[in-house]
Amino acid sequence: MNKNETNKFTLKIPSRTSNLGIIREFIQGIARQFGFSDDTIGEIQLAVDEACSNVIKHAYQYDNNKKIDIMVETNGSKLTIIISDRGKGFDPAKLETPEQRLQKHARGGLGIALIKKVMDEVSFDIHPGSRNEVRMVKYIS
Amino acid sequence: MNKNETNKFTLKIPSRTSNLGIIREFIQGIARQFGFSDDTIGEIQLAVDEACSNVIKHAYQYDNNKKIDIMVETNGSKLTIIISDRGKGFDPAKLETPEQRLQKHARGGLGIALIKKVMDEVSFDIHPGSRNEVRMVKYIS
Amino acid sequence: MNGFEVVRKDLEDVSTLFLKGYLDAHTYPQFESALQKLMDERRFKIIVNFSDLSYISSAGLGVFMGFIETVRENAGDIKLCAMSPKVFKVFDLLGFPTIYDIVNDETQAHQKFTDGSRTN
Amino acid sequence: MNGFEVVRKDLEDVSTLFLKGYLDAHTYPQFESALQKLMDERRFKIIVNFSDLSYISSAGLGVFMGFIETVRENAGDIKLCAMSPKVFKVFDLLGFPTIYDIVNDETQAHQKFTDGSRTN
Ligand SMILES: Nc1ncnc2c1ncn2[C@@H]1O[C@H](COP(=O)(O)OP(=O)(O)O)[C@@H](O)[C@H]1O
Ligand SMILES: Nc1ncnc2c1ncn2[C@@H]1O[C@H](COP(=O)(O)OP(=O)(O)O)[C@@H](O)[C@H]1O
Repeated sequence: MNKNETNKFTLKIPSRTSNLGIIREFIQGIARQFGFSDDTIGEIQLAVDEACSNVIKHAYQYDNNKKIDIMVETNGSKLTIIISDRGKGFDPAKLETPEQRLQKHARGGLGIALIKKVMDEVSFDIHPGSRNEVRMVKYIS
Repeated sequence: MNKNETNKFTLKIPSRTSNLGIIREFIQGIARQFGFSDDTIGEIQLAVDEACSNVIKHAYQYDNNKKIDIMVETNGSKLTIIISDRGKGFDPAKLETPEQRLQKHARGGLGIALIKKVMDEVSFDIHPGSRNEVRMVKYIS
Repeated sequence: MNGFEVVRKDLEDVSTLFLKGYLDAHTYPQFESALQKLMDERRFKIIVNFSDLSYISSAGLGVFMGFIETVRENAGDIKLCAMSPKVFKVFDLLGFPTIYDIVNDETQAHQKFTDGSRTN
Repeated sequence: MNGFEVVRKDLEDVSTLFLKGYLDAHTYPQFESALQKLMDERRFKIIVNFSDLSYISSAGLGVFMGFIETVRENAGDIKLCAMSPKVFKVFDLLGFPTIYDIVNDETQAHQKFTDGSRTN
Protein backbone atom coordinates (compact mmCIF):
# COMPACT_ATOMS: atom_id res chain seq x y z
CA MET A 1 0.00 0.00 0.00
CA ASN A 2 1.35 3.39 -0.93
CA LYS A 3 1.19 5.35 2.31
CA ASN A 4 0.65 8.66 0.59
CA GLU A 5 -2.47 7.49 -1.11
CA THR A 6 -5.69 8.04 0.80
CA ASN A 7 -7.38 4.77 1.65
CA LYS A 8 -10.88 5.30 3.00
CA PHE A 9 -13.23 2.66 4.39
CA THR A 10 -16.79 3.02 5.54
CA LEU A 11 -18.60 0.42 7.57
CA LYS A 12 -22.23 0.38 8.65
CA ILE A 13 -22.89 -2.12 11.37
CA PRO A 14 -25.91 -2.89 13.56
CA SER A 15 -25.80 -1.26 16.99
CA ARG A 16 -25.25 -4.39 19.10
CA THR A 17 -22.65 -5.21 21.70
CA SER A 18 -22.25 -8.64 20.07
CA ASN A 19 -20.73 -6.82 17.09
CA LEU A 20 -17.92 -5.20 19.09
CA GLY A 21 -15.60 -8.14 18.39
CA ILE A 22 -16.22 -7.82 14.64
CA ILE A 23 -15.51 -4.09 14.82
CA ARG A 24 -12.24 -4.73 16.66
CA GLU A 25 -11.16 -7.23 13.98
CA PHE A 26 -12.05 -4.85 11.19
CA ILE A 27 -9.96 -2.10 12.79
CA GLN A 28 -7.11 -4.53 13.39
CA GLY A 29 -6.99 -5.46 9.71
CA ILE A 30 -6.65 -1.85 8.60
CA ALA A 31 -4.24 -0.77 11.35
CA ARG A 32 -1.98 -3.75 10.73
CA GLN A 33 -1.94 -3.22 6.99
CA PHE A 34 -1.03 0.42 7.62
CA GLY A 35 1.97 -0.73 9.67
CA PHE A 36 1.13 -0.01 13.31
CA SER A 37 2.77 -2.17 16.01
CA ASP A 38 0.65 -4.71 17.91
CA ASP A 39 0.66 -2.43 20.98
CA THR A 40 -0.65 0.51 19.02
CA ILE A 41 -3.22 -1.65 17.23
CA GLY A 42 -4.49 -2.67 20.66
CA GLU A 43 -4.86 0.99 21.66
CA ILE A 44 -6.74 1.89 18.49
CA GLN A 45 -9.05 -1.12 18.91
CA LEU A 46 -9.77 -0.04 22.46
CA ALA A 47 -10.61 3.54 21.44
CA VAL A 48 -12.97 2.35 18.72
CA ASP A 49 -14.58 -0.21 21.04
CA GLU A 50 -15.21 2.53 23.63
CA ALA A 51 -16.72 4.93 21.12
CA CYS A 52 -18.95 2.23 19.63
CA SER A 53 -20.00 0.99 23.07
CA ASN A 54 -21.09 4.56 23.83
CA VAL A 55 -23.18 4.72 20.67
CA ILE A 56 -24.85 1.39 21.44
CA LYS A 57 -25.56 2.32 25.06
CA HIS A 58 -26.07 6.08 25.16
CA ALA A 59 -27.06 7.14 21.66
CA TYR A 60 -29.28 4.18 20.77
CA GLN A 61 -29.99 2.71 24.21
CA TYR A 62 -29.54 -0.86 23.03
CA ASP A 63 -31.95 -0.51 20.09
CA ASN A 64 -30.67 -3.28 17.76
CA ASN A 65 -32.25 -1.74 14.70
CA LYS A 66 -29.99 1.30 14.69
CA LYS A 67 -26.69 1.42 12.84
CA ILE A 68 -23.25 2.65 13.82
CA ASP A 69 -21.28 4.42 11.10
CA ILE A 70 -17.56 3.91 11.15
CA MET A 71 -15.23 5.72 8.77
CA VAL A 72 -11.55 4.85 8.73
CA GLU A 73 -9.03 6.71 6.62
CA THR A 74 -5.32 6.16 6.27
CA ASN A 75 -3.25 8.85 4.64
CA GLY A 76 0.43 9.64 4.91
CA SER A 77 1.41 9.12 8.54
CA LYS A 78 -2.09 9.36 9.92
CA LEU A 79 -5.00 7.04 10.71
CA THR A 80 -8.29 8.88 11.23
CA ILE A 81 -11.44 7.23 12.57
CA ILE A 82 -14.84 8.88 12.77
CA ILE A 83 -17.65 7.12 14.62
CA SER A 84 -21.05 8.70 14.30
CA ASP A 85 -24.60 8.29 15.50
CA ARG A 86 -27.94 10.09 15.21
CA GLY A 87 -28.78 9.96 18.89
CA LYS A 88 -29.42 12.59 21.51
CA GLY A 89 -25.81 13.74 21.78
CA PHE A 90 -24.05 15.01 24.92
CA ASP A 91 -21.74 17.74 26.09
CA PRO A 92 -18.18 16.45 26.04
CA ALA A 93 -17.02 19.48 28.07
CA LYS A 94 -19.09 18.38 31.04
CA LEU A 95 -17.52 14.99 31.71
CA GLU A 96 -15.84 14.14 35.01
CA THR A 97 -12.19 13.10 35.03
CA PRO A 98 -11.36 9.41 35.66
CA GLU A 99 -9.77 10.48 38.97
CA GLN A 100 -13.08 11.97 40.11
CA ARG A 101 -14.95 8.83 39.05
CA LEU A 102 -12.47 6.51 40.74
CA GLN A 103 -12.39 8.42 44.03
CA LYS A 104 -16.17 8.30 44.15
CA HIS A 105 -16.15 4.59 43.31
CA ALA A 106 -18.69 5.58 40.68
CA ARG A 107 -19.40 2.94 38.07
CA GLY A 108 -18.31 3.72 34.55
CA GLY A 109 -17.55 7.08 33.05
CA LEU A 110 -14.09 6.00 31.93
CA GLY A 111 -14.56 5.33 28.23
CA ILE A 112 -13.93 8.77 26.81
CA ALA A 113 -11.00 9.28 29.17
CA LEU A 114 -9.45 6.10 27.77
CA ILE A 115 -9.99 7.23 24.20
CA LYS A 116 -8.22 10.51 24.97
CA LYS A 117 -5.32 8.70 26.63
CA VAL A 118 -4.62 6.28 23.80
CA MET A 119 -5.27 8.44 20.74
CA ASP A 120 -3.17 11.38 19.58
CA GLU A 121 -6.12 13.64 18.74
CA VAL A 122 -9.76 13.37 19.83
CA SER A 123 -12.55 15.79 18.97
CA PHE A 124 -16.34 15.80 19.07
CA ASP A 125 -18.85 17.28 16.72
CA ILE A 126 -22.28 17.11 18.36
CA HIS A 127 -25.57 17.87 16.59
CA PRO A 128 -28.23 16.18 18.78
CA GLY A 129 -30.68 14.09 16.80
CA SER A 130 -28.96 14.57 13.47
CA ARG A 131 -25.28 13.65 13.68
CA ASN A 132 -22.89 13.19 16.58
CA GLU A 133 -19.31 12.38 15.73
CA VAL A 134 -16.25 11.42 17.64
CA ARG A 135 -13.15 11.85 15.52
CA MET A 136 -9.85 10.34 16.57
CA VAL A 137 -6.41 10.33 15.03
CA LYS A 138 -3.32 8.21 15.56
CA TYR A 139 0.01 9.00 13.92
CA ILE A 140 2.44 6.38 12.78
CA SER A 141 6.11 7.01 13.47
CA MET B 1 -25.60 -13.00 19.10
CA ASN B 2 -29.13 -14.20 18.59
CA LYS B 3 -28.93 -16.22 15.40
CA ASN B 4 -32.48 -15.50 14.38
CA GLU B 5 -31.92 -11.80 14.34
CA THR B 6 -30.76 -10.33 11.04
CA ASN B 7 -27.33 -8.77 11.36
CA LYS B 8 -26.40 -6.79 8.28
CA PHE B 9 -23.06 -5.13 7.57
CA THR B 10 -22.09 -2.91 4.68
CA LEU B 11 -18.52 -2.05 3.84
CA LYS B 12 -17.24 0.31 1.17
CA ILE B 13 -13.58 -0.16 0.47
CA PRO B 14 -11.19 1.24 -2.16
CA SER B 15 -10.64 -1.04 -5.14
CA ARG B 16 -7.03 -2.04 -4.44
CA THR B 17 -5.39 -5.42 -4.20
CA SER B 18 -3.56 -4.17 -1.08
CA ASN B 19 -6.97 -4.14 0.64
CA LEU B 20 -7.68 -7.84 0.06
CA GLY B 21 -6.08 -8.76 3.39
CA ILE B 22 -8.31 -6.26 5.22
CA ILE B 23 -11.37 -7.66 3.44
CA ARG B 24 -10.41 -11.21 4.47
CA GLU B 25 -10.04 -10.13 8.12
CA PHE B 26 -13.38 -8.34 8.06
CA ILE B 27 -15.10 -11.46 6.71
CA GLN B 28 -13.31 -13.62 9.25
CA GLY B 29 -14.61 -11.51 12.13
CA ILE B 30 -18.21 -11.89 11.03
CA ALA B 31 -17.99 -15.57 10.05
CA ARG B 32 -16.33 -16.50 13.32
CA GLN B 33 -18.85 -14.58 15.39
CA PHE B 34 -21.62 -16.39 13.50
CA GLY B 35 -20.08 -19.72 14.52
CA PHE B 36 -18.50 -21.18 11.38
CA SER B 37 -15.53 -23.56 11.78
CA ASP B 38 -12.03 -22.39 10.81
CA ASP B 39 -12.20 -24.52 7.65
CA THR B 40 -15.44 -22.95 6.54
CA ILE B 41 -14.22 -19.46 7.42
CA GLY B 42 -11.26 -20.10 5.11
CA GLU B 43 -13.61 -21.06 2.29
CA ILE B 44 -15.76 -17.97 2.74
CA GLN B 45 -12.69 -15.74 2.85
CA LEU B 46 -11.47 -17.32 -0.37
CA ALA B 47 -14.78 -16.77 -2.16
CA VAL B 48 -14.91 -13.13 -1.10
CA ASP B 49 -11.26 -12.58 -2.05
CA GLU B 50 -11.94 -14.03 -5.52
CA ALA B 51 -15.02 -11.89 -6.10
CA CYS B 52 -13.24 -8.73 -4.92
CA SER B 53 -10.14 -9.53 -6.98
CA ASN B 54 -12.43 -9.74 -10.00
CA VAL B 55 -13.95 -6.35 -9.27
CA ILE B 56 -10.50 -4.76 -8.86
CA LYS B 57 -9.13 -6.36 -12.02
CA HIS B 58 -12.04 -6.72 -14.44
CA ALA B 59 -14.67 -4.20 -13.37
CA TYR B 60 -12.36 -1.34 -12.41
CA GLN B 61 -9.12 -2.34 -14.17
CA TYR B 62 -6.95 -1.38 -11.23
CA ASP B 63 -8.44 2.11 -10.89
CA ASN B 64 -7.71 2.86 -7.22
CA ASN B 65 -10.37 5.54 -7.00
CA LYS B 66 -13.25 3.13 -7.42
CA LYS B 67 -14.95 1.43 -4.49
CA ILE B 68 -16.03 -2.13 -3.86
CA ASP B 69 -19.33 -2.60 -2.05
CA ILE B 70 -19.54 -5.56 0.27
CA MET B 71 -22.76 -6.49 2.03
CA VAL B 72 -22.74 -9.29 4.58
CA GLU B 73 -25.86 -10.54 6.28
CA THR B 74 -26.28 -13.25 8.86
CA ASN B 75 -29.72 -14.58 9.54
CA GLY B 76 -30.88 -17.87 10.98
CA SER B 77 -28.61 -20.55 9.53
CA LYS B 78 -27.43 -18.52 6.59
CA LEU B 79 -24.59 -16.12 5.78
CA THR B 80 -25.20 -14.08 2.62
CA ILE B 81 -22.56 -11.96 0.95
CA ILE B 82 -23.17 -9.61 -1.96
CA ILE B 83 -20.22 -8.00 -3.72
CA SER B 84 -21.07 -5.36 -6.25
CA ASP B 85 -19.46 -3.06 -8.75
CA ARG B 86 -20.49 -0.52 -11.39
CA GLY B 87 -18.20 -1.83 -14.10
CA LYS B 88 -18.77 -3.26 -17.56
CA GLY B 89 -20.22 -6.56 -16.36
CA PHE B 90 -19.83 -9.97 -18.04
CA ASP B 91 -21.82 -13.03 -19.00
CA PRO B 92 -21.43 -15.66 -16.29
CA ALA B 93 -22.96 -18.30 -18.58
CA LYS B 94 -20.05 -18.02 -21.01
CA LEU B 95 -17.20 -18.99 -18.70
CA GLU B 96 -14.95 -21.98 -19.38
CA THR B 97 -14.76 -24.77 -16.80
CA PRO B 98 -11.58 -25.05 -14.72
CA GLU B 99 -10.89 -28.36 -16.50
CA GLN B 100 -10.88 -26.59 -19.87
CA ARG B 101 -8.58 -23.88 -18.53
CA LEU B 102 -6.20 -26.36 -16.93
CA GLN B 103 -5.95 -28.60 -20.00
CA LYS B 104 -5.11 -25.55 -22.11
CA HIS B 105 -2.58 -24.42 -19.52
CA ALA B 106 -4.37 -21.12 -19.80
CA ARG B 107 -3.52 -18.59 -17.12
CA GLY B 108 -6.32 -17.68 -14.73
CA GLY B 109 -10.00 -18.15 -15.23
CA LEU B 110 -10.36 -20.14 -12.01
CA GLY B 111 -11.79 -17.62 -9.58
CA ILE B 112 -15.48 -18.03 -10.23
CA ALA B 113 -15.12 -21.81 -10.36
CA LEU B 114 -13.58 -21.67 -6.89
CA ILE B 115 -16.38 -19.48 -5.57
CA LYS B 116 -18.93 -22.00 -6.86
CA LYS B 117 -17.06 -24.92 -5.31
CA VAL B 118 -16.78 -23.47 -1.82
CA MET B 119 -20.11 -21.66 -1.43
CA ASP B 120 -23.53 -23.31 -1.16
CA GLU B 121 -25.30 -20.90 -3.50
CA VAL B 122 -23.84 -18.49 -6.04
CA SER B 123 -25.78 -16.21 -8.37
CA PHE B 124 -25.06 -13.19 -10.53
CA ASP B 125 -27.12 -10.14 -11.26
CA ILE B 126 -25.48 -8.23 -14.10
CA HIS B 127 -26.48 -4.73 -15.21
CA PRO B 128 -23.44 -3.44 -17.14
CA GLY B 129 -22.38 0.05 -16.10
CA SER B 130 -24.93 0.37 -13.34
CA ARG B 131 -24.70 -2.54 -10.92
CA ASN B 132 -23.14 -6.00 -11.19
CA GLU B 133 -23.60 -8.27 -8.22
CA VAL B 134 -22.30 -11.63 -7.19
CA ARG B 135 -24.39 -13.08 -4.38
CA MET B 136 -23.15 -16.03 -2.39
CA VAL B 137 -24.61 -17.99 0.47
CA LYS B 138 -23.14 -20.38 3.02
CA TYR B 139 -25.30 -22.34 5.45
CA ILE B 140 -24.21 -23.19 8.94
CA SER B 141 -25.02 -26.66 10.21
CA MET C 1 -13.40 -15.99 19.26
CA ASN C 2 -14.37 -12.83 21.08
CA GLY C 3 -15.97 -14.97 23.78
CA PHE C 4 -15.55 -14.70 27.50
CA GLU C 5 -15.58 -17.12 30.43
CA VAL C 6 -15.30 -16.92 34.21
CA VAL C 7 -14.24 -19.90 36.29
CA ARG C 8 -14.38 -19.77 40.07
CA LYS C 9 -12.25 -21.63 42.62
CA ASP C 10 -12.63 -21.33 46.39
CA LEU C 11 -9.77 -21.93 48.84
CA GLU C 12 -10.90 -21.49 52.45
CA ASP C 13 -12.32 -17.98 52.66
CA VAL C 14 -10.69 -16.73 49.45
CA SER C 15 -12.44 -17.05 46.10
CA THR C 16 -10.54 -16.76 42.84
CA LEU C 17 -12.18 -15.82 39.55
CA PHE C 18 -10.26 -16.78 36.42
CA LEU C 19 -11.15 -14.57 33.49
CA LYS C 20 -10.67 -15.85 29.97
CA GLY C 21 -11.07 -14.17 26.59
CA TYR C 22 -12.56 -10.76 25.86
CA LEU C 23 -14.15 -8.63 28.57
CA ASP C 24 -16.11 -5.83 26.94
CA ALA C 25 -19.54 -4.16 26.87
CA HIS C 26 -20.97 -7.42 25.53
CA THR C 27 -19.50 -9.86 28.01
CA TYR C 28 -19.20 -7.86 31.27
CA PRO C 29 -22.60 -9.02 32.66
CA GLN C 30 -21.14 -12.53 33.03
CA PHE C 31 -18.32 -11.22 35.18
CA GLU C 32 -20.74 -9.03 37.10
CA SER C 33 -22.98 -11.94 37.97
CA ALA C 34 -20.02 -14.04 39.15
CA LEU C 35 -19.12 -11.21 41.53
CA GLN C 36 -22.75 -10.70 42.55
CA LYS C 37 -22.93 -14.38 43.46
CA LEU C 38 -19.91 -13.94 45.74
CA MET C 39 -21.64 -10.97 47.40
CA ASP C 40 -24.79 -13.07 47.92
CA GLU C 41 -22.69 -15.80 49.57
CA ARG C 42 -20.93 -13.13 51.65
CA ARG C 43 -17.52 -14.10 50.31
CA PHE C 44 -15.56 -10.86 50.22
CA LYS C 45 -11.96 -12.02 49.86
CA ILE C 46 -11.63 -12.14 46.14
CA ILE C 47 -8.76 -12.68 43.72
CA VAL C 48 -9.22 -12.02 40.03
CA ASN C 49 -6.74 -13.91 37.88
CA PHE C 50 -6.26 -12.28 34.47
CA SER C 51 -3.73 -14.71 33.01
CA ASP C 52 -6.08 -15.86 30.23
CA LEU C 53 -7.75 -12.52 29.59
CA SER C 54 -6.87 -11.21 26.13
CA TYR C 55 -8.74 -7.92 26.19
CA ILE C 56 -10.51 -5.52 28.53
CA SER C 57 -12.40 -2.29 27.86
CA SER C 58 -13.85 0.23 30.30
CA ALA C 59 -17.03 -1.85 30.60
CA GLY C 60 -14.86 -4.47 32.34
CA LEU C 61 -13.16 -1.91 34.57
CA GLY C 62 -16.57 -0.59 35.58
CA VAL C 63 -17.43 -3.96 37.12
CA PHE C 64 -14.65 -3.56 39.68
CA MET C 65 -15.80 -0.05 40.52
CA GLY C 66 -19.30 -1.36 41.13
CA PHE C 67 -18.29 -3.87 43.81
CA ILE C 68 -15.20 -2.55 45.53
CA GLU C 69 -17.02 -0.48 48.14
CA THR C 70 -19.29 -3.29 49.31
CA VAL C 71 -16.36 -5.67 49.40
CA ARG C 72 -14.20 -3.37 51.50
CA GLU C 73 -17.04 -2.43 53.85
CA ASN C 74 -17.20 -6.14 54.62
CA ALA C 75 -13.51 -6.43 55.49
CA GLY C 76 -12.72 -7.97 52.15
CA ASP C 77 -10.84 -6.86 49.06
CA ILE C 78 -10.44 -7.60 45.36
CA LYS C 79 -6.83 -8.41 44.48
CA LEU C 80 -5.93 -8.40 40.81
CA CYS C 81 -3.17 -10.63 39.47
CA ALA C 82 -1.39 -12.09 36.43
CA MET C 83 -2.31 -9.36 33.92
CA SER C 84 -0.67 -9.27 30.52
CA PRO C 85 1.13 -5.98 29.84
CA LYS C 86 -1.66 -5.08 27.40
CA VAL C 87 -4.41 -5.53 30.01
CA PHE C 88 -2.36 -3.90 32.77
CA LYS C 89 -1.89 -0.84 30.62
CA VAL C 90 -5.64 -0.16 30.53
CA PHE C 91 -5.86 -0.29 34.33
CA ASP C 92 -2.74 1.81 34.61
CA LEU C 93 -3.92 4.51 32.20
CA LEU C 94 -6.91 5.16 34.44
CA GLY C 95 -5.02 5.16 37.73
CA PHE C 96 -6.35 1.86 39.10
CA PRO C 97 -3.01 0.87 40.69
CA THR C 98 -3.49 3.59 43.33
CA ILE C 99 -6.84 2.12 44.36
CA TYR C 100 -6.35 -1.63 43.81
CA ASP C 101 -3.65 -4.15 44.66
CA ILE C 102 -2.35 -5.47 41.36
CA VAL C 103 0.23 -8.23 41.81
CA ASN C 104 2.18 -10.58 39.57
CA ASP C 105 0.66 -13.91 40.44
CA GLU C 106 -1.91 -15.72 42.52
CA THR C 107 0.54 -16.67 45.27
CA GLN C 108 1.29 -13.00 45.87
CA ALA C 109 -2.42 -12.24 45.84
CA HIS C 110 -3.09 -14.87 48.53
CA GLN C 111 -0.16 -13.46 50.52
CA LYS C 112 -1.81 -10.04 50.48
CA PHE C 113 -4.82 -11.53 52.25
CA THR C 114 -2.67 -13.46 54.75
CA ASP C 115 -0.58 -10.38 55.54
CA GLY C 116 -3.71 -8.31 55.73
CA SER C 117 -1.82 -5.56 53.92
CA ARG C 118 -3.20 -3.23 51.29
CA THR C 119 -1.02 -1.03 49.14
CA ASN C 120 -3.01 2.16 49.54
CA MET D 1 0.27 -9.59 8.41
CA ASN D 2 -1.00 -10.36 4.95
CA GLY D 3 2.51 -10.09 3.54
CA PHE D 4 4.29 -12.53 1.28
CA GLU D 5 7.88 -13.63 0.75
CA VAL D 6 9.76 -15.96 -1.60
CA VAL D 7 13.16 -17.39 -0.69
CA ARG D 8 15.16 -19.40 -3.22
CA LYS D 9 17.70 -22.15 -2.62
CA ASP D 10 19.61 -23.98 -5.38
CA LEU D 11 20.95 -27.52 -5.02
CA GLU D 12 22.78 -28.65 -8.15
CA ASP D 13 20.29 -28.30 -11.00
CA VAL D 14 17.22 -28.13 -8.76
CA SER D 15 15.92 -24.78 -7.43
CA THR D 16 13.55 -24.60 -4.50
CA LEU D 17 11.26 -21.65 -3.85
CA PHE D 18 9.97 -21.31 -0.30
CA LEU D 19 6.71 -19.41 -0.14
CA LYS D 20 5.73 -17.61 3.05
CA GLY D 21 2.55 -15.76 4.03
CA TYR D 22 -0.35 -14.83 1.80
CA LEU D 23 -0.31 -15.42 -1.94
CA ASP D 24 -3.16 -13.47 -3.53
CA ALA D 25 -3.94 -10.96 -6.28
CA HIS D 26 -1.78 -8.44 -4.46
CA THR D 27 1.33 -10.52 -3.88
CA TYR D 28 1.45 -12.93 -6.85
CA PRO D 29 3.75 -10.70 -8.96
CA GLN D 30 6.56 -11.40 -6.47
CA PHE D 31 6.19 -15.13 -7.00
CA GLU D 32 5.91 -14.64 -10.73
CA SER D 33 9.16 -12.73 -10.92
CA ALA D 34 10.97 -15.38 -8.88
CA LEU D 35 9.83 -17.96 -11.43
CA GLN D 36 10.64 -15.66 -14.35
CA LYS D 37 14.16 -15.30 -13.01
CA LEU D 38 14.54 -19.09 -13.03
CA MET D 39 13.34 -19.15 -16.64
CA ASP D 40 15.90 -16.48 -17.55
CA GLU D 41 18.64 -18.57 -15.93
CA ARG D 42 17.30 -21.65 -17.75
CA ARG D 43 16.75 -23.52 -14.49
CA PHE D 44 13.73 -25.68 -15.17
CA LYS D 45 13.82 -28.19 -12.31
CA ILE D 46 11.80 -26.40 -9.71
CA ILE D 47 10.40 -27.31 -6.31
CA VAL D 48 7.90 -25.04 -4.60
CA ASN D 49 7.82 -25.53 -0.84
CA PHE D 50 4.51 -24.37 0.67
CA SER D 51 5.22 -25.16 4.31
CA ASP D 52 5.05 -21.51 5.42
CA LEU D 53 2.28 -20.44 3.07
CA SER D 54 -0.86 -19.51 5.02
CA TYR D 55 -3.16 -18.66 2.16
CA ILE D 56 -3.52 -18.97 -1.60
CA SER D 57 -6.16 -17.68 -3.99
CA SER D 58 -6.61 -18.34 -7.69
CA ALA D 59 -4.20 -15.50 -8.51
CA GLY D 60 -1.50 -17.71 -6.98
CA LEU D 61 -2.65 -20.82 -8.85
CA GLY D 62 -2.56 -18.84 -12.09
CA VAL D 63 1.19 -18.33 -11.70
CA PHE D 64 1.78 -22.08 -12.00
CA MET D 65 -0.40 -22.28 -15.05
CA GLY D 66 1.62 -19.50 -16.67
CA PHE D 67 4.97 -21.30 -16.43
CA ILE D 68 4.30 -25.02 -16.53
CA GLU D 69 4.38 -25.35 -20.31
CA THR D 70 7.71 -23.59 -20.77
CA VAL D 71 9.18 -25.57 -17.89
CA ARG D 72 8.09 -28.94 -19.29
CA GLU D 73 9.12 -28.05 -22.84
CA ASN D 74 12.59 -27.64 -21.40
CA ALA D 75 12.65 -31.07 -19.76
CA GLY D 76 11.92 -29.59 -16.38
CA ASP D 77 8.97 -29.65 -14.00
CA ILE D 78 7.46 -27.81 -11.06
CA LYS D 79 6.98 -30.12 -8.08
CA LEU D 80 4.78 -28.86 -5.26
CA CYS D 81 5.37 -29.93 -1.66
CA ALA D 82 4.58 -29.43 2.02
CA MET D 83 1.13 -27.85 1.62
CA SER D 84 -1.09 -27.33 4.62
CA PRO D 85 -4.48 -29.06 4.25
CA LYS D 86 -6.06 -25.63 3.75
CA VAL D 87 -3.79 -24.73 0.84
CA PHE D 88 -3.95 -28.23 -0.67
CA LYS D 89 -7.72 -28.02 -0.72
CA VAL D 90 -7.64 -25.06 -3.09
CA PHE D 91 -5.40 -26.93 -5.55
CA ASP D 92 -7.52 -30.02 -5.14
CA LEU D 93 -10.85 -28.28 -5.76
CA LEU D 94 -9.59 -27.19 -9.18
CA GLY D 95 -8.11 -30.53 -10.21
CA PHE D 96 -4.43 -29.58 -10.01
CA PRO D 97 -3.34 -32.97 -8.63
CA THR D 98 -4.01 -34.53 -12.04
CA ILE D 99 -1.63 -32.08 -13.75
CA TYR D 100 1.01 -31.46 -11.09
CA ASP D 101 3.06 -33.63 -8.76
CA ILE D 102 2.08 -32.62 -5.23
CA VAL D 103 4.11 -34.46 -2.59
CA ASN D 104 4.44 -34.38 1.18
CA ASP D 105 7.93 -32.97 1.62
CA GLU D 106 11.00 -31.67 -0.12
CA THR D 107 12.85 -34.98 0.02
CA GLN D 108 10.05 -36.63 -1.95
CA ALA D 109 10.10 -33.72 -4.39
CA HIS D 110 13.84 -34.15 -5.03
CA GLN D 111 13.25 -37.90 -5.42
CA LYS D 112 10.76 -37.18 -8.18
CA PHE D 113 13.48 -35.41 -10.15
CA THR D 114 16.04 -38.15 -9.47
CA ASP D 115 13.60 -40.89 -10.49
CA GLY D 116 12.56 -38.85 -13.48
CA SER D 117 9.02 -39.97 -12.83
CA ARG D 118 5.90 -37.88 -13.18
CA THR D 119 2.53 -38.89 -11.81
CA ASN D 120 0.51 -38.05 -14.86
N1 LIG E 1 -22.45 8.64 21.49
C1 LIG E 1 -22.95 9.18 22.63
N2 LIG E 1 -24.24 9.62 22.67
C2 LIG E 1 -24.76 10.16 23.79
N3 LIG E 1 -24.06 10.31 24.94
C3 LIG E 1 -22.78 9.90 24.99
C4 LIG E 1 -22.16 9.32 23.84
N4 LIG E 1 -20.87 9.02 24.17
C5 LIG E 1 -20.72 9.39 25.46
N5 LIG E 1 -21.85 9.93 25.96
C6 LIG E 1 -22.05 10.51 27.32
O1 LIG E 1 -20.78 10.70 27.92
C7 LIG E 1 -20.72 10.00 29.17
C8 LIG E 1 -19.30 9.50 29.41
O2 LIG E 1 -18.98 8.46 28.52
P1 LIG E 1 -17.84 7.43 28.88
O3 LIG E 1 -16.65 8.19 29.36
O4 LIG E 1 -17.61 6.54 27.72
O5 LIG E 1 -18.38 6.59 30.12
P2 LIG E 1 -19.67 5.64 30.27
O6 LIG E 1 -20.10 5.23 28.91
O7 LIG E 1 -19.17 4.51 31.09
O8 LIG E 1 -20.68 6.45 31.01
C9 LIG E 1 -21.76 8.93 29.09
O9 LIG E 1 -22.22 8.53 30.35
C10 LIG E 1 -22.84 9.59 28.25
O10 LIG E 1 -23.66 10.38 29.04
N1 LIG F 1 -16.82 -8.17 -11.55
C1 LIG F 1 -16.54 -8.48 -12.83
N2 LIG F 1 -16.66 -7.54 -13.81
C2 LIG F 1 -16.38 -7.85 -15.10
N3 LIG F 1 -15.99 -9.07 -15.51
C3 LIG F 1 -15.85 -10.04 -14.59
C4 LIG F 1 -16.13 -9.81 -13.23
N4 LIG F 1 -15.92 -10.97 -12.57
C5 LIG F 1 -15.55 -11.87 -13.49
N5 LIG F 1 -15.50 -11.33 -14.72
C6 LIG F 1 -15.18 -12.02 -16.00
O1 LIG F 1 -15.23 -13.42 -15.77
C7 LIG F 1 -13.99 -14.03 -16.12
C8 LIG F 1 -13.68 -15.20 -15.23
O2 LIG F 1 -13.40 -14.77 -13.91
P1 LIG F 1 -12.56 -15.71 -12.95
O3 LIG F 1 -13.13 -17.07 -13.00
O4 LIG F 1 -12.53 -15.06 -11.59
O5 LIG F 1 -11.09 -15.76 -13.56
P2 LIG F 1 -10.00 -14.63 -13.84
O6 LIG F 1 -10.34 -13.44 -13.01
O7 LIG F 1 -8.71 -15.26 -13.45
O8 LIG F 1 -10.08 -14.37 -15.31
C9 LIG F 1 -12.97 -12.92 -16.06
O9 LIG F 1 -11.87 -13.17 -16.90
C10 LIG F 1 -13.79 -11.71 -16.50
O10 LIG F 1 -13.85 -11.65 -17.91
